Amino acid sequence: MGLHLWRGERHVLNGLSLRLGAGEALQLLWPNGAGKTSLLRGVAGLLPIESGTVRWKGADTSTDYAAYCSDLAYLGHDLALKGDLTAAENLRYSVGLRRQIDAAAISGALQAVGLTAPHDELVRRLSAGQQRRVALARLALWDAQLWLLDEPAANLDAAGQAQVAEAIAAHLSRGGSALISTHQGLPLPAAFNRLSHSPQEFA
Amino acid sequence: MGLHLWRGERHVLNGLSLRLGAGEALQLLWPNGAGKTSLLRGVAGLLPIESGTVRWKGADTSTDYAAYCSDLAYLGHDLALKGDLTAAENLRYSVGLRRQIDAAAISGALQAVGLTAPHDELVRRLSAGQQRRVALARLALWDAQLWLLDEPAANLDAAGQAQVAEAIAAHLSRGGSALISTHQGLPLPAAFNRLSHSPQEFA
Amino acid sequence: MSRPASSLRAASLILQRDLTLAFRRPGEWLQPVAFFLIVTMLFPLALDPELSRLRALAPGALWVAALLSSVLALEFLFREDGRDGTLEQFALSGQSFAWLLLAKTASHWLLTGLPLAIAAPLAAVGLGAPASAIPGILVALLLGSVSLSLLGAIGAGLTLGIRRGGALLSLLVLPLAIPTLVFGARATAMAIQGEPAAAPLYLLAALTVFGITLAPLAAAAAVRISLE
Amino acid sequence: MSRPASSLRAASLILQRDLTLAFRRPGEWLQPVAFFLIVTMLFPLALDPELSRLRALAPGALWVAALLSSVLALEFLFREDGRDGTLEQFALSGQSFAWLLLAKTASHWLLTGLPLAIAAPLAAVGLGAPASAIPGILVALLLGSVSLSLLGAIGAGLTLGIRRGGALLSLLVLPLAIPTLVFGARATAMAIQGEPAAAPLYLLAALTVFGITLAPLAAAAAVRISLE
Amino acid sequence: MSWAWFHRFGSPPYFYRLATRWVPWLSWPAGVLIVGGLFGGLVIAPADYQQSDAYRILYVHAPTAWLSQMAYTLMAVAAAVGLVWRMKVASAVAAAAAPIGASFTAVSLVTGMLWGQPMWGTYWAWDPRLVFQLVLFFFFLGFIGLRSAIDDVSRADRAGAVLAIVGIVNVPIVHYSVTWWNSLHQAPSVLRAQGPSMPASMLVPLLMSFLGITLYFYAVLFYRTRAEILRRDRGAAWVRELLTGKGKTA
Ligand code: HEM
Ligand SMILES: Nc1ncnc2c1ncn2[C@@H]1O[C@H](COP(=O)(O)OP(=O)(O)OP(=O)(O)O)[C@@H](O)[C@H]1O
Ligand SMILES: Nc1ncnc2c1ncn2[C@@H]1O[C@H](COP(=O)(O)OP(=O)(O)OP(=O)(O)O)[C@@H](O)[C@H]1O
Ligand SMILES: [Mg+2]
Ligand SMILES: [Mg+2]
Repeated sequence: MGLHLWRGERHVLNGLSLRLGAGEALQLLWPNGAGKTSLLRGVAGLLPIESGTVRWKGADTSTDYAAYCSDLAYLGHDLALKGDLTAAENLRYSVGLRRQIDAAAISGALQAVGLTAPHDELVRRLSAGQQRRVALARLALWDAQLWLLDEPAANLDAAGQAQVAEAIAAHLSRGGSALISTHQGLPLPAAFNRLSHSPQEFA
Repeated sequence: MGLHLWRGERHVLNGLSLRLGAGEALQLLWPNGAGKTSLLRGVAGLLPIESGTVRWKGADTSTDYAAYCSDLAYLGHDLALKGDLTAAENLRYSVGLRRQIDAAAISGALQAVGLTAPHDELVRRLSAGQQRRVALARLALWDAQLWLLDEPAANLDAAGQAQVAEAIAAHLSRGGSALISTHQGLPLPAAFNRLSHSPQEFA
Repeated sequence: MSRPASSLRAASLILQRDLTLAFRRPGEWLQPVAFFLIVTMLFPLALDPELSRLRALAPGALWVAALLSSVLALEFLFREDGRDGTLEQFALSGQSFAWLLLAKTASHWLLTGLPLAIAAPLAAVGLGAPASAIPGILVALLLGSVSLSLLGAIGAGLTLGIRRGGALLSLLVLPLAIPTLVFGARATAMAIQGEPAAAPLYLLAALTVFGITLAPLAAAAAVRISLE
Repeated sequence: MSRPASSLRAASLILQRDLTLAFRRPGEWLQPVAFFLIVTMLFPLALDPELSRLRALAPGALWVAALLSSVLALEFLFREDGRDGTLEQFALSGQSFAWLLLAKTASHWLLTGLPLAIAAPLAAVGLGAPASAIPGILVALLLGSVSLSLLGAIGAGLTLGIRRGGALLSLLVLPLAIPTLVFGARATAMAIQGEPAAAPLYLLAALTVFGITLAPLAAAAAVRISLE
Repeated sequence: MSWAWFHRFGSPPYFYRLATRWVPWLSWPAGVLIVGGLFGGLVIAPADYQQSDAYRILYVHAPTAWLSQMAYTLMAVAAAVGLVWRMKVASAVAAAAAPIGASFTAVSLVTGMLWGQPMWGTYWAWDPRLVFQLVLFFFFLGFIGLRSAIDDVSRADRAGAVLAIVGIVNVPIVHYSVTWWNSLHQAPSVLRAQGPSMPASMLVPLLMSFLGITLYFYAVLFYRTRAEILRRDRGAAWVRELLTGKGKTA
């Protein structure tokens, strides 16, 4: 059937059709302006889809959107971190909206992503790369099955990029799926990793 | 002597000392939070330097700052493009502040960076990568000797990154210098290319 | 595997978060109050001295100032959470979006409307109102500011993604706020003249209830559209 | 190799650019005017009906509304150029920064102050001023809006990098603007009563000249600090 | 009962052709009725015993005032249909209706003010009916301003729809304001439960001019909607066919 999506007067996604299995990651290495961001936001339900349906576990996601959301984790260009809260507080408030969480789990997750700055430093004072790490910790804590990541490794140094890849690999090994837009291509375990270089592949 | 620079309560650049020759590029591959952005802004005179001096052509830049500025081109995270102007208009107004320029030069520069979108499309409607190309065209038009580039290849696809590298190489071959912060490392002609992996190298 | 958060818990987290943020930057929520006080002060300055001693001017000055400073503060209701992606995450949290936005509106009111309602009697006394009018003025402004926050949430949602949305926001909200202004000013005038102000206060309360039931839904629709 | 641009050329490019941008989005510069008209409308609504027929209220209502809508519009003087990096490039252009900011302030006045001055006589007539008062009101508002834009540029520069700068901006600018408000309102009142309003108009003009000479320097210093 | 008609209306080419066909059929009667109504009102009808000839502005004031409210209602309903059923034509109708409604509101305000000067001795008073009619004007302006501030057409449609729906509460307020508050403005003398209280020589021209202005409203609405649909669908195959195939229509 295919997914159609417009941005303004531009027909950005033109009858695209793709599926993602459990434990599988699909990396979109499409060129600039090809519609990666639009696709991810469309799948998340943040952009209205002109025609076609997004299905999750066999059901149309628009029928029980709340249930779909609780399986979903979206990380966009904007990290949704508050500069005036510490990393730990940020996680407490934002993860808390979705599930019950305790302080130990939070500081565990922050350690896991290798945030070297003290956890009670205000996020505003962290550099771009450190902030991405905090967002990564949140992603893990959300405990969702489908990850939608828009350029998760942007602004990250080599160590940071490896950490992102590691986090995603761990997620896949727990049976999760991930749809990732990226320009570099992340080093994921080959068995679960699909690469796409242009939207035409799914037409 | 060394350059010292503070951000808030953090001593970000601690007695750094570096020099850059004509036709030379220095790529800073420092990790996140090491102070690349701070260094570039300090050198441009946008951040006050605690102690130490920035010298250009032998003279302290703070004595004749306007003259230094006309030799300088800074491209930061923010592209200084107006979404409601077309690419050509953007260049006309922003380059025009520094030097006299005609329409032919502008459209030549836009072609040179491979902007495929029509030149009278509003910049707002261009994707992140296309906007960077417009900024790159401006950089070339400014016709400055010292380029300070903060992550010039962020958000660019492979073709775009090659174009950035090409533009810088052309600039170097005309005898220009460039100080570049980057995470990937740009493929520049080896003879003029210096890489730095940490600020300690200049302590 | 993990237990989902209840909607009450979610709302209380939002309130906690906003209050913590406000506590870290006390300057921010003091600003609308300061604006309110300055604007009430501008009136006597801009008027003939004899006229400015008229008590009858006090309700008008108070309410116009209150309305303007609420509208000014509104710009910040969703702006920052929109810009940094927090609202997106609210929309994807699986909780009712309208409910989360109601919680945000509540915290916004606590930080801007409530201080305004507390400062208003002071300003009124400064403009010559008798001390006996204080309770009436306080109640009028409490009710009025709640309904302004709620109405304003719709406008703030609609203008969220828009450059220079501030002026458009006032253009959209001020006409909506006219009934609140009229009834609020009338109640205040009656309180100052020592008459019982129950009738306009009931009307204000009705507006507020109406706002609580409908505004969050409209605001949620508006914000969702702005997020696209 | 390349010929540098003169400072006149630079200023005219900035004016051209801002007018082009405004022309592409006419809604934006119409908003402060609409805000002004709505606010003048609010006063009579919030007052006792008999009182609202008082002509004597017109100068106060007009000037408070004009002051508030200028302050509201000020937020956009540097905000966008600051956010997208344009001001950084201005600072690095080799031109005098104060001069470029004066050009920006001029284009801002053309787009917000001038329409306001033109709309004010209309609003005044709506508030019951006689047609003979129109020239006086127009001149008072022309002078007043120039000086408000200039004073405002300092405040806008200081609050540039600040989250929720809008309310803080009004706190900084409103006290500075009190002389303009007082003289402007006096000139308007005299024009409405048919008296010659030269004295307050001279004072307004003096304020404006003072502003033109000093404000750009202060604004440039403020913006530079905010850019760090 | 099938929904086929609904979907048919929702198809831009169908609506375009329909509108093209209807515009002349609306325009001619509109012209005739307006001319007839004004002739009847300005020449034939007797002068009012109280207001002499000033009342004749009624033949413009009342129809535009009524229509301004109808226009708002139509705009809000169309926008809501566009929002709920994703019907693009309905959104186009709403977008096309807003400027017309705003102009009618402006005309009713201006004629009211002109009438107010001889009747009440002032152009403007802060009276509920007048104020809420002005608020209606601001809602039109807000709708237009909000739409023009958003460049994505479909987002603008939906944001505008939310505003239009919220603003609909204002319409009954305008109508009933004279009954709810004691107002300067006179109470309804035509649109009231007991039937009109006016001599036929005044009423007939009034109804004629009302009907004529209504038809005029729809003619302009169809005309503008046509243009709006073309603008929105300019990339679509049927528009290209229209422009190349039968060049005259465009
Ligand atoms: C700016 C001033 C005025 C405004 C904004 C205004 C507004 C309106 C509106 C909105 C209506 C439609 C009412 C409805 O749908 O029920 C209306 C109708 C009418 N107006 Fe005015 N009006 C103004 C001044 C006047 C004046 C001065 C007169 C004459 C004394 C007048 C006489 C009428 C009459 C006779 C009708 C038809 C009433 C009916 O049968 O419903 N209006 N006006
Ligand atoms: N708000 C918008 N209005 C109109 N067109 C848009 C808008 N945003 C994006 N587009 C267009 O939609 C297309 C897809 O954009 P999108 O942001 O999805 O690309 P992308 O693959 O994420 O690109 P990038 O790698 O540069 O981030 C682009 O051609 C762009 O010009
Ligand atoms: N506004 C600020 N106030 C206080 N400290 C800051 C501020 N901005 C940055 N810092 C700190 O200064 C240090 C250097 O920051 P800078 O942005 O220069 O790093 P960077 O090398 O550009 O990093 P990245 O690769 O993440 O962009 C970081 O440790 C950061 O925490
Ligand atoms: Mg993208
Ligand atoms: Mg950096």
